[in-house]
Amino acid sequence: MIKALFNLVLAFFLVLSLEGIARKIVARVQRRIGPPWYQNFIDVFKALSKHPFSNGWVFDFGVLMALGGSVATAMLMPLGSLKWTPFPNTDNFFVITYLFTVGALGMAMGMVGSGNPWASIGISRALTQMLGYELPFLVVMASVIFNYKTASIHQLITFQGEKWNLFSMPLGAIVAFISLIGMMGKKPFDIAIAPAEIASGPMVELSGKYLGLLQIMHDFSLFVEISLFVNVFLGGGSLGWFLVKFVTVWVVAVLISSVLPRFRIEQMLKFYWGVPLGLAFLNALFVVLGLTL
Amino acid sequence: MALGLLPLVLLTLSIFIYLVSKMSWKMGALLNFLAGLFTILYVFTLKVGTFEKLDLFGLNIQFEWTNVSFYFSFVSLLVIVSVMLFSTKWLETQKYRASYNMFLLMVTAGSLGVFMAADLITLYVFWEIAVLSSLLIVPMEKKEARKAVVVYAVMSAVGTYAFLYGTFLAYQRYGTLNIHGIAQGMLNDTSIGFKMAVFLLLSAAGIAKSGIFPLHIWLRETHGLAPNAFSSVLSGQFIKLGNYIFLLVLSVIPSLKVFSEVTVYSGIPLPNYILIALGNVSIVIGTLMAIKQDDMKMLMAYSSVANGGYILIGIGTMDPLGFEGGMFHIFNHAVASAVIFMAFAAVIYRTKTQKISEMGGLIHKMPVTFLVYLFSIISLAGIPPMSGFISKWMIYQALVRKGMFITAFLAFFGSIGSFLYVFRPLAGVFLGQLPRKYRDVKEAPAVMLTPMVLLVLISFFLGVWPFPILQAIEKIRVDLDVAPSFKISDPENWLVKGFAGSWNPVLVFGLFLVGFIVAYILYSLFPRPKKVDLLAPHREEGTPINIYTGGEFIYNPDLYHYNTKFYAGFERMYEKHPSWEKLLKMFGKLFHDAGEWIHSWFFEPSSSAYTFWVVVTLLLVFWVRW
Amino acid sequence: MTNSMSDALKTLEVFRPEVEEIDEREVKLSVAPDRVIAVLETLKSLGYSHLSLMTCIDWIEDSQFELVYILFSWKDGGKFIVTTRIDRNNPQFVTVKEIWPVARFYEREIHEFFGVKFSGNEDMKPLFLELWDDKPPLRKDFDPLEYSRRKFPGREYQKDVIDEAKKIFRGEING
Amino acid sequence: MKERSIWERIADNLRSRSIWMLHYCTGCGAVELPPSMTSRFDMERFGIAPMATPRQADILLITGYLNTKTLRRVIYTYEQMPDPKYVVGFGSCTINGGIYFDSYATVNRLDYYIPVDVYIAGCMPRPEAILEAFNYLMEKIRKGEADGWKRYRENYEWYKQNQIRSLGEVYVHDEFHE
Repeated sequence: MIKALFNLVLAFFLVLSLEGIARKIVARVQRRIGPPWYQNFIDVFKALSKHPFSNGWVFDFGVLMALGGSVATAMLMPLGSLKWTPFPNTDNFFVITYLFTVGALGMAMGMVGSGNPWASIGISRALTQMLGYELPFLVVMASVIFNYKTASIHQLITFQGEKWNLFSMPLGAIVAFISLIGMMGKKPFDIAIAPAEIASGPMVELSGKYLGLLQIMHDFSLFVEISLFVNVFLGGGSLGWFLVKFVTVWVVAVLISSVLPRFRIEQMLKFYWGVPLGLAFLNALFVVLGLTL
Repeated sequence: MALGLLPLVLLTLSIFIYLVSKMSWKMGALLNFLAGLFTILYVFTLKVGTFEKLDLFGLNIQFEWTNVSFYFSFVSLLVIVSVMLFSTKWLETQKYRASYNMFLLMVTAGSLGVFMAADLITLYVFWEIAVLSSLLIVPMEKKEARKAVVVYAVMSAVGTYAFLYGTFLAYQRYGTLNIHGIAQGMLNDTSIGFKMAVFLLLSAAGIAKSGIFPLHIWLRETHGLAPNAFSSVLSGQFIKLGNYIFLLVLSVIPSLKVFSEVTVYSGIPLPNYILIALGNVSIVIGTLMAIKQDDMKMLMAYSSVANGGYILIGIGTMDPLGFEGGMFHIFNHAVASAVIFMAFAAVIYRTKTQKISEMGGLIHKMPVTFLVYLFSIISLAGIPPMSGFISKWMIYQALVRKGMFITAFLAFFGSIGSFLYVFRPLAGVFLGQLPRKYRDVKEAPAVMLTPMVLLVLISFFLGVWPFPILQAIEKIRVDLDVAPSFKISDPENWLVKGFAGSWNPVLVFGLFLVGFIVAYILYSLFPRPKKVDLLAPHREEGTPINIYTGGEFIYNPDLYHYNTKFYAGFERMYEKHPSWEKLLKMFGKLFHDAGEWIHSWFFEPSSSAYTFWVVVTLLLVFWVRW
Repeated sequence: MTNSMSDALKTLEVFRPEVEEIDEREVKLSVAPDRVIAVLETLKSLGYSHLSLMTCIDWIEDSQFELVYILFSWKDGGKFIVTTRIDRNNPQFVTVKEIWPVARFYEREIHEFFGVKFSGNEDMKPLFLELWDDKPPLRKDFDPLEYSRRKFPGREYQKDVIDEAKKIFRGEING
Repeated sequence: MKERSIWERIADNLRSRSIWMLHYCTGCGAVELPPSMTSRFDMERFGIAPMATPRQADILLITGYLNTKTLRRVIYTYEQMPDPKYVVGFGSCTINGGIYFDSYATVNRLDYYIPVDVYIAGCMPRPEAILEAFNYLMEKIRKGEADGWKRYRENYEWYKQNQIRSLGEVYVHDEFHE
């Protein structure tokens, strides 16, 4: 259980500071100074310290369920090796992805419960987006699981002892990275939280501490998504190596997302169900024929 | 009381209940419920393996009570008993109350008979009882339901008569009607073609009943227009009849051994593969059509199509995990869709409309119905704390383990699509702004809520501690020796094991609770929120809605609720989709016109031409004298 | 004056308008109040179909309101400004809503800002001003400064800042 | 100025370092905001970021003259903002009515209706003045002097009575929104 709590603490501090660094990177890309790296900590605690409005018990229940779901998923996530796996017999891939959707559904219900049509439009976009990026990712993961005959993450890590999945299944890694950007809701795919079009979508009625709690929930979900990608495709190694890989994946994603404009829903779906899905099936074909590098 | 008498007693009881309901329908409904309760308790006492032979009007009926029949009767009785309790209060909205009670009991008797039948003819007889009584209940409430019942009758007729034809084929070749006898005969039969024909003909009844691809058209209108409580039985219990046929055909007749020489891909024989392909197509159709429906009951009808596809895929793989996943999904789908339809019935009982676009914000008035609906869609969509996830997890494990990537892809598409279409009524009907005309809607009566809450609690309990039902299914799997050596559930250390890793449902639920508590602690640490009253425009006129409206004053809540065309972005992508219904309607039109042409040929207006044709036909008949 | 506009003038001779040519394609016709509708209809039939503006001018000295109709023709680009004078104390006039539907809003605005009543156009609800409780604001005898001081309290300055600003501007004292 | 508890002081420090600005431009001064956000002046380095909804925002910028229609919407938005909120008045129109001092529709003094923490003089201040004002506001928040929202809550009646006096009624039915 201590490892699980360590997971939470690490997730909170690591991802918040990484987001501060991301804002710095984006600022540097736009040739301006940008906020200090600890800016997100200040934002979260400032938001938590304000006197909020609550739109009814569903609104509160939804926020609690969202945070509960993503905290539970973060506690399940192994960090790079068996030594750092909180619950070795329950870190099945499908359990993690579907427990992750508990958070998403809780947030969706809470935000629509706020009664604001902006939020419903944002949530309908977010669910459509989930349909978009989730399918190529699951097909690639199915081929990885079929290849190594196991779905438990820490066993997948040990199988990648000498060669990372990134090199043995390059197609799968590329598709997984593209859907990772969609999962994180970074720039090209932040249709659901578009501040200009739908007044920051689902977060339109979030004031004070709800905004802070949702920000923490977003951090835990970022932590889960990126560590899932790092565990499955970039092999294992000690905790230090895991953090290095985590940061590099995050920086690459931020660089890509800082220069791309926002997609529309159809464009996003056509994009995800076009090339990435094709590559995913191609990768599955290679795996079935045993052609992994 | 002997095993065979149970369905017959229920049938006579239904006549008696008809008379009682004539006097007072409340008494009739109560009696109905008690009869159901008695049956479900009696089913527990029956010993597995008792064989019973009865001859009734010269037809010898054979019953056999196996683990499979226990499991299926328990599932369907659970749904029917809760609907009977539900309709004790709900029936006041109906006109034909007495016949509703009678036919509901007949449906129970029929399905019990089907699950207990040892030979195909008794199965067919009780199958007809169940189908005919449901045919009579469906058109009871709405006028348009009459046309829908015709489509339903045709579709199930296609299925049942193909089944009957398959039975006679098997009887003519193997000399016996007993299921195990046929299975033995098929084992040592050599001609693949004949075995395949019998297999597909028998499974046609399953395809028709559980709404798999070619025969899935009737589901939308029948579920949409049937009396609300009965559509819960229709989707919760009637689909199980179809699934029983699949089980019968796929595993009671051991399809792996029977068709071992025509294996297509990773150990799955050709007929199974055909059925799985049909299951895939029905998942895609069910999900895509459900996402764009505006009528909430039709939406759930299409979700039954999709979940029927899931069950078929689960059982079709004949892989221990897939088989057990499919069987568990039968239970989950039955409970979840029964509760969802009952929740819709409660909503319609209060708001008198089925269209999502006309409703909204009902959570302020019907919170318990909202919670019941929320937990059942969590189970239907397959999300961890509820039991729906375990069955889907097993099916995914089997599909990925066998390397069937197309089916796995479609299964993932179905499960994520199910998030979308179960969320649409949640957001459109329960959340958002309450329209003016539903200002004084009250919560559904308590009698209606108790069955829903009970079913949700059962599903919740099984989600956290699935081992009782997993052991029951494991007993079935060992009976039908589908890879009996493989252990899936071991309750000692709370693990559900699969090929590719295991997981611990109690731990996952515990973690979710810990997460919830951590969230609540964080929530209560910080300043208390100021309550925003979403019902302000309803309380006193002239106060604008107090949510962010771009600085404008909005006084009319009806304008400010987003529920029509909820997934507009996604629906636009498949606007002009090929419709299977239009194809069949075109065929129907073709036959209609041909008949019209021949009809006009004979029935001339002039009497002379009419007599001429009569004479010609008579001559022809005598000349041939076959 | 383009020749098409001059023949239009010839047809309008019967109404004896005072013609005043403002620009090469712009002519002002001031007409007696009872002949305005006829002039407008003939001009519309001659192609001057676009009522681009309808407004009112307050001549407080000779206590009259001047109603101005600006018609524009898309065919030859000519612009006729038809004006008429009505009494200021009891401003009454006929609506042109039937000829140009858009006039309904113009008349509503004129009613709100000048107080002119238009018979035949009954929805005289306030269009721009919300909860207005004073004289129609665009009348010359309405003093906006006084109204502004009464309705929207301003900031009291100890010393007279404005004339000090003038001095700075004139450079008498350095700012 | 009452003594603030340790939590209050920490919270004020946090609030000063990350101000979220409501993207609701009421007048001609809003055109000065984009240049102060982009790379030359870069407001974000002080932690100031534009937010789309009043629920998430800390400061409300009144960037120009306020006529009666906009004032109603500004008051309504101000009341939708969560509590420690601040108002910054841009330009002379909010101070004393500016060039519209004698108009029948324009407000002459903003802080009769909502409490204003910082005024920026100038007939539309340039980005340097805006950043200077924001830093001054951050300093006031840190010292705890920026208590406009407390004043609004304490003498709420006085503000309401002023609003009714000038606007007649804050919420108004107009035919275009039924």
